[in-house]
Amino acid sequence: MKEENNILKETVAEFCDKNLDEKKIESEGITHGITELLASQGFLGATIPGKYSGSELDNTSYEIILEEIAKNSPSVAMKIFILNSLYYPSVKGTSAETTLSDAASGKLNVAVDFINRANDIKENAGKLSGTLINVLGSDAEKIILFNENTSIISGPFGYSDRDFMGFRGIKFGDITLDNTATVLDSKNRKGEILEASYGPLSAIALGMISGALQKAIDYTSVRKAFGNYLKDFEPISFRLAQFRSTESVLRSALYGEADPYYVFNLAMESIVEIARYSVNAHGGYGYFQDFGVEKFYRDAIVMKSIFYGNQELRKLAEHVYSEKINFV
Amino acid sequence: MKEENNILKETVAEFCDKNLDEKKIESEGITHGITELLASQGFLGATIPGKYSGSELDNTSYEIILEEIAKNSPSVAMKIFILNSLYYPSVKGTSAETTLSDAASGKLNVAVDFINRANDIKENAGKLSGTLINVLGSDAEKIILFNENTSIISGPFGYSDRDFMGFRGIKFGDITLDNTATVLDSKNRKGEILEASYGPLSAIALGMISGALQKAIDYTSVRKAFGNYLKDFEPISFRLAQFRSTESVLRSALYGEADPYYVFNLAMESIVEIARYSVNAHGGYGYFQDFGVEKFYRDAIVMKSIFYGNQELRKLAEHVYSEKINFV
Amino acid sequence: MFEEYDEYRNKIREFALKEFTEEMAAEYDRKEEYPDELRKKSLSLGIIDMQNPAKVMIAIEELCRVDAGLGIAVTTPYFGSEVIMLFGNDRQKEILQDVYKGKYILGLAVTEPSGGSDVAGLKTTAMKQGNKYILNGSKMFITNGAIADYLVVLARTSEDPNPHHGLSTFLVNTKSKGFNANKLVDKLGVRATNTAELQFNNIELNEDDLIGEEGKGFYYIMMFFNISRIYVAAQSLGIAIGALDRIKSYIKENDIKDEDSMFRLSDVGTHIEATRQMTYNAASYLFEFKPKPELTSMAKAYGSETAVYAAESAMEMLGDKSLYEDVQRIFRNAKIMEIWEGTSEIEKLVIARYILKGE
Amino acid sequence: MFEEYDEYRNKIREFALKEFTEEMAAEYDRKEEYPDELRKKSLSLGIIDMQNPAKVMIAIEELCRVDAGLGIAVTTPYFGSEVIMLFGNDRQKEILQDVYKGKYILGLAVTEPSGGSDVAGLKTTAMKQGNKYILNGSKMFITNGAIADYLVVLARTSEDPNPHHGLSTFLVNTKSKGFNANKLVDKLGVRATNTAELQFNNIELNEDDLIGEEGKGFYYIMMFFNISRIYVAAQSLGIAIGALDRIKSYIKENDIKDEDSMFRLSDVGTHIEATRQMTYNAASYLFEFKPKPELTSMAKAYGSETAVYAAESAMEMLGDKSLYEDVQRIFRNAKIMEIWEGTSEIEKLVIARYILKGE
Repeated sequence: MKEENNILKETVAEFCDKNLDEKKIESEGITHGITELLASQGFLGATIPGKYSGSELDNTSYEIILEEIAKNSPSVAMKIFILNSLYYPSVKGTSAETTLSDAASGKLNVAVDFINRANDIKENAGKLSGTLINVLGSDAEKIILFNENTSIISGPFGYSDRDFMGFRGIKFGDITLDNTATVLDSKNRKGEILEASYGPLSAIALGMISGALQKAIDYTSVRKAFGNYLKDFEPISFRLAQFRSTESVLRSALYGEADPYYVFNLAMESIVEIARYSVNAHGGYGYFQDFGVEKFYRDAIVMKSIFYGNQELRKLAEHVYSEKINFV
Repeated sequence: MKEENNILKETVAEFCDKNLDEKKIESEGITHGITELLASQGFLGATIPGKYSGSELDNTSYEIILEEIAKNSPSVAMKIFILNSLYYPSVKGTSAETTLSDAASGKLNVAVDFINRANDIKENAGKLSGTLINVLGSDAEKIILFNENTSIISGPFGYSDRDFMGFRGIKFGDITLDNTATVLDSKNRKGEILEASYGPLSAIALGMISGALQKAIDYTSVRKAFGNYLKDFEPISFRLAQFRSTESVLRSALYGEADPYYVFNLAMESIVEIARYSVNAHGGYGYFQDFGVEKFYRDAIVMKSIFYGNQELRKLAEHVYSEKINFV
Repeated sequence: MFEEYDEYRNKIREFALKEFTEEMAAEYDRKEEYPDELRKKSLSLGIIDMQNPAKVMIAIEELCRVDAGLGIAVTTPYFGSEVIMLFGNDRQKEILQDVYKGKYILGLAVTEPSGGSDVAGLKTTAMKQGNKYILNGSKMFITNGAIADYLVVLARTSEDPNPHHGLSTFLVNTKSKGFNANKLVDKLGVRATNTAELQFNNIELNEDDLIGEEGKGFYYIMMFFNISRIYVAAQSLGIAIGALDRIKSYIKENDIKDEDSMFRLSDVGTHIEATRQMTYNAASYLFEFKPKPELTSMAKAYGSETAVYAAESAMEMLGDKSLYEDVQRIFRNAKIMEIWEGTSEIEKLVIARYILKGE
Repeated sequence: MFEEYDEYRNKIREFALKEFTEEMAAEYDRKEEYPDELRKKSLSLGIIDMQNPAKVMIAIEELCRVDAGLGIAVTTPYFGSEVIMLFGNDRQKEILQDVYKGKYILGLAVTEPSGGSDVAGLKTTAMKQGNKYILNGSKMFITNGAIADYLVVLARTSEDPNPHHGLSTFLVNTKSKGFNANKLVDKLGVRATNTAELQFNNIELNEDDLIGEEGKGFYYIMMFFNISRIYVAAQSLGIAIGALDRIKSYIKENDIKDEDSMFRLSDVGTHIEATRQMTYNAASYLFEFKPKPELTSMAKAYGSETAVYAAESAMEMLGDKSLYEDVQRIFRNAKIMEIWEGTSEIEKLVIARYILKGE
């Protein structure tokens, strides 16, 4: 990794250390204050053009930011990802492009309904009514909808919160629409947008793997059982060491020449197991929010549930076989 | 990967295609003719200095050669590895260094007893008697012994062959000693030599993973069952695609900036599963030598059995925890 | 020996389906509170029969199948009762009867902040002074800790070079002076159960608070764990079947046909069948007083992995739909199975020891 | 229902330990030859009792535990006999008696070069001409193919839109004109068994060579596989226990204490216990004529994975010592379990279908 990247990595790590209280974020959400801090550091609008108050960073820098922040708070990393990898490409070149200014400077809360389970949404001359189910970022003022077209809807909305399993820093719930929607694009760009996001998603996953694992390595270095450190027990330290191998290989591949498809796939195939075992290594303490490790397990399975299903695996298989497959 | 590396890769692949009959090697061994061909191409003495008829290649080139050859014949790759990564560093700077000339040009068959189960070997004024058990390359004329010192023993030896589970191209058996041994070094260099070999070993493992997987992908692309191609069955193509992800990430890490320790570890943790499933994807045919896939499964487990045990995992854990661990 | 209970099993299943509504399960999960009215209702309906371990096991399985948080809450007020049943004096057994009647809630306090699975290394003391024992120390992760009326407490009563000796069990009234319980919150799952950290500050215990003989506590507790582990296996089995129920409904309702889902379904089902066979087989030895601890440990270790595997599979197969209440709650509940009543690490060492002993 | 056979089990174990010496196992593995003298010896000692499937299963398990190559060689000359037993005519049953007496070797020919697990897609035909059936086609991977005296052959006797219809089973004498067997060599494992590719070129079959009714062959064979799969589960169980035996010896002889080995030992032992419970449970339904095919499939699929896992674990735990004869042979033998008698892929689809059918 280049010197400048290492400096960025350290800067982000230091910022997290000082400013992100991950436990507070888990229980109280990402406050406006945190969002503004992220913006003032240039992390929030990492890839957004300078003319819209973004930092216009390259992909590697963006991924470094996501990874480092996800080590501390996957929720915050996900918020940055939603703006840069989902919202930004959705509004790019459209009439809503100018909203990026407020979004990148932390004044406007945006979301993208990529889960996209609209419940009887009716469209009448650009006017949408009905309920959007399970929107990650349901307290946003601008939400991108991937329906047949790509649309933007404007709030403020009435929304109802759900208890959410993962990424608890971000509001999650249903939105009742009674508003004007603007069609931004005549085709649904969800597919291509998600495809371009495998790198950034892998960076978040890698950060989560790294964060969970580091907690387990730290804990097993100081905690004793039966008169020995936990790390002195081979089944524990061997397993954590093997996970660190996976983490390290993934990182080298992500910032190296590997196909992001493949990196994402291996990250998704390892993340839950690593997070789960990192919880286990903490014994009973791992089960409590206070130790900051169980959130990685929750966030990991939510990430898989949202971003990695049958469709992604079909795409992966077709990528590997270099042809369209008629699955049975 | 650089252009020159890609050219080398293609050259080696072409060479294998034309000259290595992997089935014949499995049943008849690596003949003198093959060894000479490897030497004439400069593959045999890949890293050995030019003054000893070697090619003096850099590490990346060496690993590319190992990987490409292992895709076809892990035995041949192992033979090159034994010369370059075990024999060469053992004789380097010693009186036996000049043997490299003949070794790199294919005239002298060398081996290293890294399994090292000497059976009542007695030393009397540099004269060794007794039996070396399980020597990979038991038909060699020069064998390095890692006992308390690093020694070289000279043949030709009387040796008895064993049926060997893996790397069948290389002779495997016991050697009865009644000969003069020369002490090359006053300390056993086995540890540091093996440590330096994690990269090259990973390259062989990667080639094996790649070779097995490619056979499975090819087979499932053309073979039909129940009226569909095997690849049309998700559990088959998904799994193979996931293995290709692992392969691809490992390759990027090996030739990138990753710690070879970690690459080797992940390769060892995946190789048997990938080789096993590649056999399975061939149905009944996979169980027969003729399809060229079961050898990867045999070679994979042998590689793990020889190079990846409790000691390596302890080293890995200490590497991760950056300290000496008092294992329970 | 379990087939005769089919009718009882159906009764439990009906109770769970009727009482453990999604609203109630979600509410107690959110509030992280103990559902005391469910405990009373289950008693009044005769759901719990602590005299018959086979029935207890079936109840645990069927209740946890619907919701593990509520299921464990309903079956856990008796936690530790086997120790009293087997070794207690008359007064203690009377208290136990009151537990069974619903008057009191019981708990077991073994684990300590520094200890985890290392029972013999515990630091709580109950040293004798005259005809009293003075209890001092602290306990961690104690189920029912902040709601129990009585606790079975393991403490050191004498220093002995062998750390397994010198431990004793007591029945401690939580109204005693010097008792303090601090409810632990923000658990990942089983949030309808109560978990607490306890402090004992010079609690005075009488001689008849001692359960069984002084110095035998370690062995009593190990014997208890041999029994309670089978109940954890049953919890795991129930959770895993519950996850499979959701996967099946999802497949049927959405007419899922892809082979990847079929394979996952098959793997989950096979793991459950293996867990079921191992659990009931181990239980049949245990409940006939011919325990084979290695079989119990196998059932517990394997079963807890199965619960987690089934729950994670449900999450992944349902995709974003899993984010709705019930599946994600199953996921959060399952994890504790690998942790309590002996982590899987401990089980595996026990199992290895037995395998090496066998011929 | 299996405990009464403890004595029989001991007898088998003694036979295997005495006869399956390392020298003999290694020799037949190397030569890739069928050990006919062992077959005769096993018959003379009454090792095989095809009338009693429970005993067959125990024999398979205990013989494969010592060496799967020889164990399968000894128990496979009867392969396909259930088809004759259940559906054969008197002449066929007489031949079967001669098989049991050791005069003949039997085999079953279902799989085809293009077919693999797709039984209904087979291409071999036995079309009727007058009062003869004319057998044409080829078969692949046929156990005993080149040494059998008689083969139970599945062939298409009529074209039917439903590919499951129109198939019939025949008892074919391998001395028939037009029969050709090509022994397949260089197998990974179970090299003491004979495997062949067969050609049928206009073999004339009489009407009394037909087994059972014309057109019901597919169902006979599926019924047979429901039985034979449990025997594969028993092979797997035996192989896995054999691998565990070697791990245990290695640990004891070398005084291995590291916890990583203990964990691996525990995991292998737990998987074996799960396989044992599932296999015997499925067998108890099957042998009482209340088959539960999903339980058999689970036992087969899970068992084969366990055999491979145990064998690989033995290789890895013994490290370079595993390169000696017996452990590496176990490793090579184990793999076939996941392939023959229905690959694990097929089993899993069967299992999924049953799980979705259940309530």
